[in-house]
This record gives sequence, C-alpha cells and structure tokens, in this order.
Amino acid sequence: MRVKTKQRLQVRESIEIAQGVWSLVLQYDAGSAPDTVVPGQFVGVYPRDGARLLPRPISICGWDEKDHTLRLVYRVVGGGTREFTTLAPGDAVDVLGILGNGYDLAALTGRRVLLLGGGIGAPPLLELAKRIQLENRKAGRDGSVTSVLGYRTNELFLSEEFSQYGPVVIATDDGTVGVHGNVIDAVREKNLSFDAICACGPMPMLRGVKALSEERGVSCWLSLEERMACGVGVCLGCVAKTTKKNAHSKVNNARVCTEGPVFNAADVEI
Amino acid sequence: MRVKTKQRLQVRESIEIAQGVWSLVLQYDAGSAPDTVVPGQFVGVYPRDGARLLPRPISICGWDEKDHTLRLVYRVVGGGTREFTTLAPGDAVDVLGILGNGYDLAALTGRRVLLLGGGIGAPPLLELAKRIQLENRKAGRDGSVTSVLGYRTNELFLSEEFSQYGPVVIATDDGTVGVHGNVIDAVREKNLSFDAICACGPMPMLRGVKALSEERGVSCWLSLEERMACGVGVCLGCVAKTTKKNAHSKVNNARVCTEGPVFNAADVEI
Amino acid sequence: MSVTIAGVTMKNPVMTASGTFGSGIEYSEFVDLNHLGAVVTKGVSNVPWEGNPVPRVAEVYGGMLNAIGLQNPGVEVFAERDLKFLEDFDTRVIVNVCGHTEEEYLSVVERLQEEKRVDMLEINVSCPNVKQGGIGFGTKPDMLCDITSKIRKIARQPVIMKLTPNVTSVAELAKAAEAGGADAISLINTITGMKIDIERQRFVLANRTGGMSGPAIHPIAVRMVYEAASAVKLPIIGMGGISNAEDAIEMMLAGATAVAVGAANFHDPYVTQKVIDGMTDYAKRHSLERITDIVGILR
Amino acid sequence: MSVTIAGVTMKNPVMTASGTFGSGIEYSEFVDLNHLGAVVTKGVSNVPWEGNPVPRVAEVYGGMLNAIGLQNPGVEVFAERDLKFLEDFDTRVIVNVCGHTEEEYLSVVERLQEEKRVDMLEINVSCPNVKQGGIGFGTKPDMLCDITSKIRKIARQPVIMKLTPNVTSVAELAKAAEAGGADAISLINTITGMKIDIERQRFVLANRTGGMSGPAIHPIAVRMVYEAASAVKLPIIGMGGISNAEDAIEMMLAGATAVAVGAANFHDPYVTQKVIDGMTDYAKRHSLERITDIVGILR
Ligand SMILES: Cc1cc2nc3c(=O)[nH]c(=O)nc-3n(C[C@H](O)[C@H](O)[C@H](O)COP(=O)(O)OP(=O)(O)OC[C@H]3O[C@@H](n4cnc5c(N)ncnc54)[C@H](O)[C@@H]3O)c2cc1C
Ligand SMILES: Cc1cc2nc3c(=O)[nH]c(=O)nc-3n(C[C@H](O)[C@H](O)[C@H](O)COP(=O)(O)OP(=O)(O)OC[C@H]3O[C@@H](n4cnc5c(N)ncnc54)[C@H](O)[C@@H]3O)c2cc1C
Ligand SMILES: Cc1cc2nc3c(=O)[nH]c(=O)nc-3n(C[C@H](O)[C@H](O)[C@H](O)COP(=O)(O)O)c2cc1C
Ligand SMILES: Cc1cc2nc3c(=O)[nH]c(=O)nc-3n(C[C@H](O)[C@H](O)[C@H](O)COP(=O)(O)O)c2cc1C
Ligand code: FES
Ligand code: FES
Repeated sequence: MRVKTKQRLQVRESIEIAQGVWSLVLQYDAGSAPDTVVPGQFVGVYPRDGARLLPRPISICGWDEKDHTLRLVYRVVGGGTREFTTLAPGDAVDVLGILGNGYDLAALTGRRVLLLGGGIGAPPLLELAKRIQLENRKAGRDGSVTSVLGYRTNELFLSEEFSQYGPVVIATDDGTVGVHGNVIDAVREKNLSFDAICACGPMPMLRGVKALSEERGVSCWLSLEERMACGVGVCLGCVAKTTKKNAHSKVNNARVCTEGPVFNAADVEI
Repeated sequence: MRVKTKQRLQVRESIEIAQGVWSLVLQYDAGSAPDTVVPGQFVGVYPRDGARLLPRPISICGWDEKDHTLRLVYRVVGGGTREFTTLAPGDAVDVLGILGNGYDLAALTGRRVLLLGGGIGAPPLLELAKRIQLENRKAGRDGSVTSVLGYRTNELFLSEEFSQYGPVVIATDDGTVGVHGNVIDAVREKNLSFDAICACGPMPMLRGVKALSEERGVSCWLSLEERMACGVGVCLGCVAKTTKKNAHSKVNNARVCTEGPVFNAADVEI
Repeated sequence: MSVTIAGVTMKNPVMTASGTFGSGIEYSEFVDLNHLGAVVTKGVSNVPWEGNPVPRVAEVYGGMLNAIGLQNPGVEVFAERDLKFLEDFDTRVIVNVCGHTEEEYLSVVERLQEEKRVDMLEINVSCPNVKQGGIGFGTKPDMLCDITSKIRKIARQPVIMKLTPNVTSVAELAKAAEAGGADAISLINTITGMKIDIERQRFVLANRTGGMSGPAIHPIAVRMVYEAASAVKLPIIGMGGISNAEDAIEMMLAGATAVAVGAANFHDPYVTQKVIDGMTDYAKRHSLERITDIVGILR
Repeated sequence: MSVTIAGVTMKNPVMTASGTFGSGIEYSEFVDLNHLGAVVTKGVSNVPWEGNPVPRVAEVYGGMLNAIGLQNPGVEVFAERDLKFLEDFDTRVIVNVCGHTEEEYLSVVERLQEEKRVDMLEINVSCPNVKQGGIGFGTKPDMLCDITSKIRKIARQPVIMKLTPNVTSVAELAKAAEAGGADAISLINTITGMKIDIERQRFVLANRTGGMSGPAIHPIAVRMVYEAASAVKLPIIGMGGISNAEDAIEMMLAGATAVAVGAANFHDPYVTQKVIDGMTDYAKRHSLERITDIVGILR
C-alpha cells in the first residue's frame, strides 16, 4: 500500500457537536486503509463543487485502527466546510491522506505532558491524548496527560472525551465555565506542572505557548496552520519560517504540509 | 404572480426511460405555479455545480395543471444533463421559466395536424398532442393528430403515450421498428394526409420538414434550438435568421428564447 | 448606500453590466429597476447591427464566452423604445455606445444629446467581437486619448471610458483615458477566450473567439481595478465576475466607486437585488457611514 | 502517442507544469513517472531563493492564485538531489530556469550544461511574482529576443521560452522568441490576479497579487495557444487549466504539440495518468495514426 492516496471514503456519521462545529466519521476500505496514523497528521478533504478545487486540510481527531474509521472535527468557516455539513451517512467524499508529520510519541512517553488546545485546535490533541496513554501503558511507564482546553463560550465540545485520558482544565473567553481567559491563563492559575507541551490553536496562542515553554525550560511541540494548495510538499505554498536553514529548501523555510504541521517550537519563528 | 420566475422546485420523479433518456417530474408550489403553459415553451434548468452556471433549456413535455407538476424528458449529452440524472425524489432543483413562445393552439384546432418528432425532439410534441385533442374537444371540432416519431433504435420512448392522442407512425434509423429511415421517409411511405405540421428535431430534419410543407402547401411550425445564455431575451445569444426584419431587433434576427423557440417555418431561414 | 460619480448621484453602487441586461425590459419581471443604482444599456450604434453568426455563446468553467458582435437596433429605435421605457423608472440610465469608426461613435453620442433620459455615456472601446473597430481604440493609449477627448467635447453627459483587460498594462490605458478628459472609467470588459468542440473538431463559436465573463475572471478584474485605481484619480466602475455582495465589496476595496453585475444575471435574474441587500448588510456590520468609505482603502 | 519537440522525442504529449510537480519526488507516490511524456521541474535559480512571505496561495473560483516567489534550493542542490532522483526514471526532464537578471539566467543555464539528465530547458521569463526581473523580459519583445539568443548560444539542450499571458499580443512575443532562436515556446504562465479578504479588509496574499491557474483560465490559454500557433512555426507546449484529456486535446487542436498539467495535480494527484489514458482513448476513437495528427488542424 502506498503511504499517501486520494481515496473516496464513505461517510459513517456527520453530526453537529457544537454550534458550527461538526464531527465527521469516514470509513476506509480495509484493503486501502493507511497502515499507521500518527496524532497531529492531517488529511485533505475535497469539496465536491467545481468552484472549489483545493483540498481542505483537517487534522485527524480520531483513528480507529480496527474499524478503519477516521474522525474529523471541523468548524464551519467558509464555503468548503459549509458544503461538508451537507454530507450524510452513505455519501462519498474524496480524501487526500495521510498527510504531514505528527507528534513525536516516543519523546512524549513517560512524561507529564501538557496538551493545550485553543478552540478548533483541540481535535488533533484528542487522538494524541489517547495515543500517549496507550504508549505509556504499552511501555509500562507512568507518564500523564493534562489537557487544558480553551473555548469561546460554554459549548465545551470534545472536553468530556479528553477526560478519559487525564485531568481536563477548561478556560473560556466569556468566563462562563472554568478559568476566565485563555489556556495560558489557565495553566498559570491552576499552577500546573509538566515536562512537555503539545499545543494547537490560533497563532497568538501559539506564540504565548512558545514563550511559556521557554520560561519553564520544557520541550514544546506546536501544530501550525498555513494556507495550502497541494498538501503534499510540491507547491511550496505552506511554508513556516525556521530558525535554521531547512534541509529540503536550503533556505529558512519548512513546508507545513510535509515537515509539519507539528514542529518543535525551538525550530520555528512564529 | 409574475410570468417568469427562477424557483426551487422539488423533484417528484426521475427515471431513465430509454438509454440515456430521462423523465424528470418537478413539483411547483400551488401558490407560485405558472398560470398557463403553452406546449412548445421551455424552462431553464440550473445545474448545481459551480463550474456550470448557465441554465439548460429543456422543453416542457408535460404540464399537470391540477397537480402543478412539470414533466421534462431529456437526453444526457454533457455535464449538465449528466448531473441531472443524479437527482432523486425530494431533491431541489432551480428552474427558470416558463420561457419562450409555444405553438399556436388556436391555429391548430380543428385541423389534421401532423406532429414530426425526431429523437429527443419528441417530448414537447407530447404535451402538444394532448392539448390539441383537448382544444378540439372543448371546441367540439374534429381535428386530428397523427404523430410520426423517429428514433435511432428500437427504444421507442414516449411513443405509447403519443398513441393516446391519435395514430403513431414509427421510423428508426436502424430499421428495427417501423419505417427504415427518418420521419420524412415515413410520411411519404405511409402517404399521410394533413393540413398542418408541427416539428421538433435536429436541424437537417427541420430543413426537410420545411421543404415538405412547402411542397404540400401546408402551414408548418418548427421548434428551433440554439445555444442560450440568459433564456429571457437580453443577451441576444440565441438568434435565428428571419426572412423579414424582426420587430425587436430591427435586423433579420429573432431570439429563439423569446420570439421562439416555435417559429412559423415561413418566417425563418434555416 | 448612495454614491456620486462625475456629479451623478446613484442610490447605490450597483449597476448592470452592458449587454447583460438589455435595457431592463426583460429583467423588470424579476427585479424592481427602481432599486438599482443604474441601468447600463446594451451597446448601441448609429444604425442597426446584425451581430455575428451563431453560435454566439458558450459555457466555460465558471463562466461563459460570448461573441454577440454587438447586435443592436440602432440609436433611433433605442431612443424611441428603450429610453422611453426607462422614463418610468427612478434609476440612473447609462448608455453604452459602440462604433466601428470614430465617426460612428461621435454620431451616436451626438444623437443622444437630445435625450433627457441619458444620465451618463459609457464608451465601449473594448469589445473584442467586432473586427473593424472597437478593440483597436482600446489597446492603443494615443488612440484612446484621442477619441476620449473628441467625445468629451460634444457630450453634455459625463463620459465613462470602458477598458479592455486584453492588454499588458491597464494602468497605461486608464491614464490615457484620464488624459483625454474622461469623467470615469469602467473595467473590465470580457477577456478573449476560445472553446473547441473536440469531438466535431471545430470552434464552438462561429466567431472562433469570444469574450469571457463570469466568476472565473473575477480575480483578474479585481487586480486590474486595483492597478487602474493606483494609476488615475478618476472614479472607477468595477466589473468582471461579480456574482454576490462579497465580490462587489472586494471590487470597492480594490478601488471601485461603483460596480456592475454582468453574466451573473444569467445565473440568477434576482442577483442585482441580492448584491444591493448584501452590501447594505455589510455596511451595517462594519458600521460604515457611507458605503464609499471602503473605496480603495487597500493601497 | 509519442511526440517530438526540437528533436527530443517523448512517449506522449503529457508533461507536468513547472512548479506544480516539484521534481516528481512527491507525486511519484501517486503516479508512475515512467509514464509521463516529461517532468518539468520547478524554476531553479543560481543560488537558493527564499520566495515570498506567506500566505502564498489562495483559492479562487475554479482555480487558485499563487505567489510562491520562486522559492528554490538553487541549481547546485537541484542538480545533486533532484536531477539525481530523476536518473532512475525513463521520462524526459525539462528544467525550468529563472533569474532576476540576464547574468543569473545564463549562469544557471551554464551550470546545467554538465548535466546529462537535462533533456530541455524551459526559460521562465514570465513569472509575475518576482519583482526585479522575470516578467520584464517576458513583456518586451526586444528584451525577449535578446535573452533568447544569449541563452541559445550557450545551451546544448533545446530551449523552450515560456510566455506570459499578461500581454496585449502573445503573438508578438512568440515571434520575438522565434526571432531569438528559441526551439519551442510554452504558454501560458499564470494570469495575474488578486483576492481581498473583505472582512479583515486586507489582501489575502502577502504579495498582494498572485498568478492565477486552474480550469478558470483554460479558455484564455486555448485562445493564446491558437494565436501563438498562428504566428510562429515553432512547436508549442500548451498549458493553462488542463484538468482532463478533453482539455488537453483542445490545446492540441488549437496548435500545441504537447501539453502540461499544472494546478490540476493539486485537485487530483493522479490526473496526469488520467490525461494520458483519456488521450489514448481519443486517438483510438478518432482512428488517429499519430496523436500529433490533430495538432493545429483548426485554422
Ligand atoms: C494542518 C491543518 C490542520 C487543520 N485542522 C483543522 C481541524 O481539525 N478542524 C478545523 O476546523 N480546521 C482545521 N484547519 C483549518 C481548515 O483547514 C480551514 O478552516 C478550512 O480549510 C476552511 O475551508 P473553507 O472552504 O470552509 O473556508 P474558505 O475560507 O472558503 O477557504 C478558502 C481557502 O482557504 C483555505 N483556508 C481557509 N482557512 C484556512 C486555515 N485556517 N488554514 C488553512 N487553510 C485555510 C481553504 O483550505 C481554502 O483553500 C486546519 C488547517 C491546517 C493547515
Ligand atoms: C428551446 C430548447 C429546448 C430544448 N429541449 C430539450 C428537451 O426537451 N430535451 C433535451 O434532451 N434537450 C433539449 N434541448 C437541448 C438541451 O438544452 C441540451 O441538450 C442541454 O443544454 C445540454 O446540456 P449539457 O450540460 O448536458 O451539455 P453540455 O454540452 O455540457 O452543455 C454546455 C453548454 O451548451 C449548451 N448546449 C449543449 N447542447 C445544446 C443544445 N442542443 N441546444 C442548446 N444548448 C445546448 C448547454 O445548455 C450549456 O450551456 C433543448 C434546447 C433548446 C434550445
Ligand atoms: C452577453 C454579453 C454581452 C455584452 N455586451 C456588451 C456590450 O454591448 N457593451 C459592453 O461594453 N460590454 C458588453 N459586455 C461586457 C460586460 O458588460 C462586462 O464588461 C463583462 O461581461 C464582465 O462582467 P461579468 O463577468 O460580470 O459579466 C457583454 C457581456 C456579455 C456576457
Ligand atoms: C504553485 C505554482 C507554482 C508555479 N511555479 C512556476 C515556476 O516555478 N516556473 C514557471 O515557469 N511556472 C510556474 N508556475 C506556472 C505553471 O507552470 C503554469 O504555467 C500555470 O500554472 C498554468 O497552468 P495550470 O492552470 O495548469 O496550473 C507555477 C504555478 C503554480 C500553480
Ligand atoms: S501545500 Fe503545497 S507544499 Fe505544502
Ligand atoms: S438566450 Fe439570451 S437572448 Fe436568448
């Protein structure tokens, strides 16, 4: 089996889990399912309308190895995601994947990992929480996962699912639930201890997270977003600025779709 | 109610009645249904895909005044018609209508009318056959309808329905059913008598029909086709050459979508 | 929502693009012409024009090609029938003028001087479908400047010069129109394209090439409006692929004072009203005092 | 299905468009490079280029804009890594060359003389995303002729000059390339466009403008290929919005001897193979002895 494919998958489930936030479960055929999926990787979902030709990058929120089902959780922001909400079980959708580099599970095993998810940044961290727990059990090590999830309002999508894997701290912009403020405010207020950070969310949050990791002297991985065209590393549309010359580009640019979307915070200028 | 609208109609039925020929029944709301529909008129059916923006002109094959249902019969020739085949009962489709000028029913009442339908030219003549019979009955006059239908093969779509309104003669290109040849061959072979002709079909056939009408000295109406953009008379894309200066254009051009698609054969150069 | 171009105030910045709305007669069944900023009529010449042979239109991906060839009944009939029809509506009337030669342009403009219903003139020096003239004026700066000043001299109405996108530098032509004394410019006209029927191995349009319009050309139009707005002080009427309020706002941010909706009418005969409504919403949402507050703010 | 351009024979007329296929490394997971007529590599300059700031890409109706700004690792790394990778494949390799100045172009071409894996050179004198050079050469006939002849003098490989569509007359530029001694021309490069985020009121691309590609530009590309083919005797490589075999056949009927598939790869990484298969079917259905029998038969 090839590592990357464009395949037509069948919709198993499509439900709105918060206002404008949808959970979409897609079925791979056993024979053409990916061998491995690393948390932090993503897929490109193709709209059907001929006016919209580029794949929409969406992170993997869940991967069921046995059932070969992929779960995506996305927010409706434009025409493509609006179109996805019309998908119903049984419908077909074209998916490019599995794309990008995910989190370094080996480096996270046996450590006290802090997951920081801002808004629609939470979904990829859910699969990560699950896999870190699994790896810890496999290795018989007692690392832990603490999730700090930031929301705009009291629609705390996915937060219950995170609580399967460890303590969950909530921060809300409007103060209706948990800490009034963002995820970094919550980390400080709750005085959390940790050896490593994995974060996904809007750029200002990621900048704060990087600063926090430097302040605490812990390793930190960030999931970056950038506008993409190909999703597979050929167009050079999606670059992030790197601190050192990148091996592929020979300049200070790394492709978010290929070298990323997960980067060690120390390696990127954000 | 305005005469012309663009409305979202509901699909009531969509079935393949011959290879690549589909019957599509669309439901108007009682409140926004057209007041009158004249046979020979057409609608513009909009594909949903954003790559295809122009309405597809399709003739009215049936109009049920009580149920407010419109029946279209179309052949799959390109992307738009291919898309229409995916419509299922309950789906919505945007329709511009009712468009164009139909047949002159008053002029056909009480006469021996010959309907000549070539291939996918037959559908509009079905509603015409029905209405001529109705008008004859209403007026208590004994005109008649004879339908000569030409097909490529033995897939004689709609021919049974025509037989409700009078005799039907079949011609096939491959000779599998009826007269081996086209509709004009059939008219000659069967030695048919008539006072008026209404014809719809490919251009070479219409040229033959016009010649036939001149030969027999009978009135003749032709349903013309031309590439359209607006369908309502503004773009001037769809003109037919007229024998005299046209009142609207002041040149020898008439708009097929507005002055047509049905023309008196004597008025157009084809 | 009102905007003023060359002293002519319109209720809102939304006009129809010439040739896609006739003189409003047909679409008045769908939209209330009184709601439009302006009706821009189909190109009119001194005498009736036959236009090109059919097929004259073809669909392309996200748009269409047309090679109508400026069929029109001539300025006499136009004035008596179309301008008369428009007398009943409270909207601005902009008459699009075409010709093969300088003399023909001038004779149409002259004839329109008597007509009270004409608020502005739009000079189509950019139609790609007419062999003898039109496009020549539109691609050569000196010729454009020259014809602009000649029309300017005889016209009492403000003169809008309509530019073609089929040039290396639209800025240069915008400057030429400005130098010739134009009161405004409008752009873009259609982009020349071609479609071939591969099964029959022949051109789809009898004219071989046609002018492309529709959403497919919108990003090119926005860029050209931006370039023109950066080059001249004249007010600009932006068009090309506008099919919703968002597209129209984009044009204004790029530098257009008003916009025109063309081929989108064929996809949705109600579209002009929807564009007006959507722009009104936008103005509210962004607390704009005047819709023109956004014109060309991206530089 | 084989075609010969400037003495170089390819298995079929289907190439990749520069910048949309890297050097084939990534898409070799999807398609067998051995099946392609040629791999045309991303533009390469004498030293590594950083390209433009992000965002560099944006989707538009039926297409996309890009303002990559020709990021590339420089000809040294390109030769050692990318050309080396391509040694294992039985396809033609066409190297796309860019530069800010004449000297830069010439130094890349010179460096490539030693490389056996280079079958042809494609000179990008038409990239709209580089400020200092590139596009200048592409819009001025005399400059184009001049640089063509200078490259021609030092190159042992056939030289393809790649033309920009952002001009009044592509025929004139095709003639200039011919006069300069080009062995072939390719067109079209992207059409300059712009997209504005109306809610944030700013340009979507950091570079403001970007080059438009995808099916939306196809009719314009077909027209330009037709115009160029009518103006010069050189073989033409046609591109712009090709996303299936029908589009490719259309290009060949318009006058292209070969075609290149660009942005369509992003929509469907298998598209090049599908185009090849569809063209093979067409050739059978129309009983063509050689696929080139249809080249430019519509005149
Ligand atoms: C690696 C990666 C992972 C992502 N994971 C998720 C996820 O799990 N859930 C989720 O809701 N969103 C995620 N996003 C953002 C998501 O890709 C966009 O919200 C989506 O593409 C918007 O598409 P649209 O057609 O609705 O919006 P439009 O604005 O209409 O899209 C227009 C174009 O811009 C692109 N675009 C728009 N917003 C973004 C963005 N934020 N990032 C990248 N491209 C964008 C689209 O892909 C499209 O090409 C991710 C983005 C990246 C880069
Ligand atoms: C007044 C009128 C009535 C018609 N009635 C019927 C009918 O009852 N049943 C039926 O099967 N067909 C009918 N046609 C033909 C029908 O419009 C075309 O077959 C249809 O538009 C093809 O669309 P497409 O997207 O499948 O083909 P494509 O070839 O992909 O269409 C591309 C463009 O060309 C136009 N086009 C293609 N073929 C024709 C054509 N023959 N006439 C006009 N435009 C065309 C399309 O509308 C579209 O704009 C009628 C045409 C006209 C003008
Ligand atoms: C069918 C048709 C006819 C046109 N006729 C004219 C015309 O007579 N005069 C003119 O200046 N522009 C004419 N145009 C160009 C439009 O006014 C407009 O500039 C162009 O279509 C781009 O806008 P759009 O993409 O919104 O259609 C015509 C366009 C179309 C589609
Ligand atoms: C992301 C991207 C990068 C490109 N880079 C180059 C390049 O480096 N050199 C070049 O000559 N053309 C480049 N092009 C232009 C393409 O080769 C092609 O000419 C253009 O995209 C039109 O074809 P298409 O519509 O099939 O994409 C690039 C296009 C895209 C979309
Ligand atoms: S999206 Fe094309 S290189 Fe990343
Ligand atoms: S289709 Fe526009 S005038 Fe007939």
